[in-house]
Amino acid sequence: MSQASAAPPPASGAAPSLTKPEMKKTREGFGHGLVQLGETNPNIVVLVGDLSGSTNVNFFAERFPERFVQVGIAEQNMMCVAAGLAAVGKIPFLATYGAFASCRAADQIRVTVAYTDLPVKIGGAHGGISVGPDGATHQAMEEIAIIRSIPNMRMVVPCDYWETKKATLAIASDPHPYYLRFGRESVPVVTTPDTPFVIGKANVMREGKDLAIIACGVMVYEALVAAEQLAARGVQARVLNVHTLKPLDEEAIARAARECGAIVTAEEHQIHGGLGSAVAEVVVATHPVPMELVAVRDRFGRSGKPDELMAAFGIKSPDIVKAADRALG
Amino acid sequence: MSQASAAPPPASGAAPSLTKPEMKKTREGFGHGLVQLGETNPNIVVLVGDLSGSTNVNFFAERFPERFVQVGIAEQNMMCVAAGLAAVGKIPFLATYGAFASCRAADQIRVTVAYTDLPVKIGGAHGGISVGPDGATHQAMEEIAIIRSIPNMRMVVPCDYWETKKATLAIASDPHPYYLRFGRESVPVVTTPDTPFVIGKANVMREGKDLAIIACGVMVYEALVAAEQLAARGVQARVLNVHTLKPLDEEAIARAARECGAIVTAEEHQIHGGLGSAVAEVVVATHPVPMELVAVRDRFGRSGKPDELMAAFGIKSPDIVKAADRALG
Amino acid sequence: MPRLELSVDQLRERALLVRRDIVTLLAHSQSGHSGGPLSSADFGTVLFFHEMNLTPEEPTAIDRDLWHFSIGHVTPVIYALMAERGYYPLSDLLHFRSYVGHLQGHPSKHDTPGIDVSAGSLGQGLSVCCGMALGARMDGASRRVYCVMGDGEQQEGQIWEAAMFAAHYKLDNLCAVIDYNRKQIDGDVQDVMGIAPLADKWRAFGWNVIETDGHDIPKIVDAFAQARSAKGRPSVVLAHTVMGKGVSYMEDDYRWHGVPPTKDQADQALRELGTSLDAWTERLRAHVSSSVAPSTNGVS
Amino acid sequence: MPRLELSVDQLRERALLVRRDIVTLLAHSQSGHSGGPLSSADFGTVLFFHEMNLTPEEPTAIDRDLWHFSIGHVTPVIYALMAERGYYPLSDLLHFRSYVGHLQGHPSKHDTPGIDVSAGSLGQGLSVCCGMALGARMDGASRRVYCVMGDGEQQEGQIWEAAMFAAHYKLDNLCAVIDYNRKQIDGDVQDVMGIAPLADKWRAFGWNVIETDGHDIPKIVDAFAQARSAKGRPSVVLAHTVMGKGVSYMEDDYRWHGVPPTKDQADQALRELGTSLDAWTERLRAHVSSSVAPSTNGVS
Ligand SMILES: Cc1ncc(C[n+]2csc(CCOP(=O)(O)OP(=O)(O)O)c2C)c(N)n1
Ligand SMILES: Cc1ncc(C[n+]2csc(CCOP(=O)(O)OP(=O)(O)O)c2C)c(N)n1
Ligand SMILES: [Mg+2]
Ligand SMILES: [Mg+2]
Repeated sequence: MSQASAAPPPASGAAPSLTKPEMKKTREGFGHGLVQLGETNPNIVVLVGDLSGSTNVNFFAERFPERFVQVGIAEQNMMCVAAGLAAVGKIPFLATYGAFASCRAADQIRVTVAYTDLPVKIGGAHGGISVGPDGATHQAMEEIAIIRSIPNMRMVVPCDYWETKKATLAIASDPHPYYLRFGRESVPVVTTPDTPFVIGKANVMREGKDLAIIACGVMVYEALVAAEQLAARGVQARVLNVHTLKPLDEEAIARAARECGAIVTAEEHQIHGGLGSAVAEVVVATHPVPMELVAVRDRFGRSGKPDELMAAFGIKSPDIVKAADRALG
Repeated sequence: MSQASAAPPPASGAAPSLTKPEMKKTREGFGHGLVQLGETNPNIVVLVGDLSGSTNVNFFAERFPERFVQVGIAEQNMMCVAAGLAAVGKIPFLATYGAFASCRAADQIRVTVAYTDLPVKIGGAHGGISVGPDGATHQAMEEIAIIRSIPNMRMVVPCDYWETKKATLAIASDPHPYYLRFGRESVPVVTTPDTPFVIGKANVMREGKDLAIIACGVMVYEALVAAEQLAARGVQARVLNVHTLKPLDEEAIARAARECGAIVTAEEHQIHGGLGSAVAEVVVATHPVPMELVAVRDRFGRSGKPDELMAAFGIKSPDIVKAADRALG
Repeated sequence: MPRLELSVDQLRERALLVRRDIVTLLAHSQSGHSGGPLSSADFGTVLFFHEMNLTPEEPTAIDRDLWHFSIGHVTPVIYALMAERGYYPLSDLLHFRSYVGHLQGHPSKHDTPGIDVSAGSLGQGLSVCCGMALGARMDGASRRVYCVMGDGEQQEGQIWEAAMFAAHYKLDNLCAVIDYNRKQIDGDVQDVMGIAPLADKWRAFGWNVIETDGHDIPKIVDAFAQARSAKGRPSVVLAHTVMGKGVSYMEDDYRWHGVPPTKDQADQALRELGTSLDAWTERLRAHVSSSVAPSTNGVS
Repeated sequence: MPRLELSVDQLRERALLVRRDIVTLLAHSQSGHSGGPLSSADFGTVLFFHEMNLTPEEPTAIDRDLWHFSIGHVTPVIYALMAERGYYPLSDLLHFRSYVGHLQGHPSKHDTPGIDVSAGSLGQGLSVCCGMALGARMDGASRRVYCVMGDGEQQEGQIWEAAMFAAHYKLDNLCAVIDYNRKQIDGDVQDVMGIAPLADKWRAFGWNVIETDGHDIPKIVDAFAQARSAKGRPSVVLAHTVMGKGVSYMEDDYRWHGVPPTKDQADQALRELGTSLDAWTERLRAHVSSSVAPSTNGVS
């Protein structure tokens, strides 16, 4: 089935450039998606915790002030107010930094939102070390572990502007709770407006049978760059964009293990409980093969420039290439 | 090194009975451990969130009222008050139900406790489906995923009364933050007062080379029972008690994979991000072998009797035996 | 019509039935909370049989009033009120907290018809009700929202976030009730973590505060009426109650917060309440269809 | 001696130095918060140079007073105060928020000497200070604990949990200061989520409330003295301030909450403050050892 939602092969002219990629903010994809939803669905409401600009819900606030709810600095309350709105038929999207969405309101997500299975859509901004100068406290890198552990929760980690916008639209029409993770900085655009996006279906961004690089978020770009470099050395790497962390496309992952025989995962998240361990859960249960995890190695982030930090924390394309060599070792 | 801390083989008379096990509460091990600490170390202070009896910190409260801090129903505050006490030289242990310790105060754990790396010791009671009649909201089954994802955090999930008491004593003397998970009901005693306990060193509870059953908490008992049943069929299963979830005894796990060739993990926790995926992370990176995860399959718990629930949720010894058959293919 | 507005005598009678149901269901489950459910029985009865516009036959009717118990542990009173009001047969109460049956230890939307939002973690409910009240206003609906909280629960900071929010958005279609029984698990609320002066706190957070005797039916009826007439701000009713109210050996004793009576204790309690464990168990067992009104036999 | 108790004139001069440092370090980092640091500069200066018993040469001395900024985002003023007080050389300020250097975007214990507890998530700091104050009391120590909070931060429920706790345990060795600049990220605090009447809220939670002009040095000195003399309950100083205070184009404008001035804007600001970007950068760069007192050149 994943084949069905495979991206156009890079051969086609439609494919975005890896060398001079267009740079766009994923959070703007969220903001623009919300405005589009607001136009078509009167039940869409948006809540924010004093972070309208940095989550880009300000776009929605300007267009639909009567459906915009400013909650102030009170993430626990925001999560449950959203649940109450959902309980009376609204489709609430809320936004704050991922560190606070996933941690400050974790109990509210678990009990009120997830156990009740309400269609609350959580927008977690500032995901990953690429947040930059704000430093460790604002660099959310635990959300995948936390959200995956909670029953009924769904989670999407889109890779670029277009995918974030599509994900925002898609999760609105599924009557379950979702966590959508996006970042702060402009990141390379690696999909097109017509790249298929189906919740729960991984996208094959590049074909290959020697190795599979399974990535999500901004790391999909790093994976594609790494695949180029590997190709130059004759290693054909498949790049799988697992934009949906939950429910996971276990079939696509098992197929990657079976057909490629070695896997490297790449994520802008802590190594324990992230994409890598989600993939490992599937691999050991279906087709055990050697795996290397490229992720933040159980360390808090720090201040610095986004690129500088991604390099210092070992999650750039060269790190993926090294991991590939070890996995093929 | 793990060998060093291997338990006496069941052959030895010291070994507790599996058929008529002594039943004791792990939370009492916590309570008794705290009293012992209080007697020897004046810096030990204990905090609770209106749950003195069900966490058994009441033992400490009676003996050392001047070092006991009742915080009321305010888990966020309790976590940070403990951090403040640690910042001025105290060794604070706090207690509440695991669902609230891990979720209600997750942001406080991440930023104030873990990022500062303060010696706050978090006692998470009522871990697992075995909590029983209280139902889903009080059955904590996400703690391993949440705590493992946070840098600087350590985590111990002891298997019985004695191990809980030893763990309580051991974590007090390590100047880092810890999460200690224990349960509500009386559970089988499977270790003795002299069974070695070393933080980060898994205990081999039973030797075997056909298969490894890796378990923590009350599931160690279920694993031992399953191993008996498998032995009756000629399958010699090693039972590894991974009481420390973080730092994980990667060496013992890798050795189990290498020497046994197949692994079953068993935990009273959600399947995503728990012991099973922690073990899978190590297995795929060291020695990929077939694995089966026995855990709660991404479902909320419900009311019922502890045993009834463990059976209904598929985490009793027969489920481990079935998983072993699948793993051995 | 959905707003029953029973007479004071009828309400007293219903409250008695509810207390008997609570004791009986706990005697059978041998697990669960006694103290809070009994202290909440009187204002709970006024809410369900006088104040609120309810549609048990159609639990999700869009014009109904909304209610939510933020203190999820008081399921015995919630379930008794729901059963007496016709959400499901009384016989269901005999399967509280068991693996069979739909009455979970804490309220669960997907198990129990009529529960809108699951609960069990303290401090979250008022925020939920804020969202419901705001949503109702967005829809221009006249429905009201009622939230039941505990006094120990006031120690949760999220309640004060919600209090600020409700006042900021002038949610006058929201009414909170606090079961002010002065007890929580570890003892007296003032000893565990003092919340006094509670009325001053709510006033400083912008709420209309109404204090009442939480066991005086006419006063409770009047308190909710006052709340309904208050415009431009939310109202909170501080219902001064006694933990374990109605059962002599439980009254004002925090040790009854979370434990059920033994069968013998339950029988003694039910005799104080004018019936017996056998008689009342039989009454519950006999009522197997919520479309048939339950008998009120045994009510003195 | 560690409690400097500088004169009012000296404090005014120090506050000016601190404002210049803030603008200069932000001009170089081109990332960080301007508004709150400038509104906190005056009471921050009184705390560091008059009120608190500090031991910069031995940051962990057990008899020192303890301070914690719950508003971790105001690192520019925290770091400037620390540097001026001698915790580390002023030249370190030129590496704010960079991968090299020890001055993280938010306070980090393991990066910056003198920071006791890391921060950055709002609402947690008062609880931390409650623990410090309680621990000090357990030790029979006379040290005091000072907590700086924001006004928007008052929306976090955890603050009210801590407020309840401090009053319950009568922590009179605890003094909180609120930077009441009436602004937060999305605009005016009263528009975003109203916190008024704030003094009433703190009084209802059992605190000794002291209101003061947060830019009037003598009044601030007096406010902290009042707090020190209040026995049996914690004190909170509501410091009425102006966001961006001291830089004409930033004053009272919430859009300066989280952005730094451009180098040109910084130079203009520094000229309003009696120096220039080049001159002040030079002053910072020249100070490479905290054991040598910094020059105060350029102070009018
Ligand atoms: C967040 C959270 N913390 C702790 C608990 C455990 N708990 C359940 S009831 C209760 C006491 C509640 O006191 P109160 O609100 O006065 O209710 P009452 O005892 O009067 O029924 C506690 C601490 C919980 N359910 N949720
Ligand atoms: C828990 C949490 N939520 C949100 C934020 C993001 N944030 C940082 S500062 C701020 C506004 C704080 O307002 P105020 O306390 O008035 O400080 P000021 O803007 O006056 O400096 C927000 C929302 C945060 N750091 N922590
Ligand atoms: Mg109470
Ligand atoms: Mg402010």
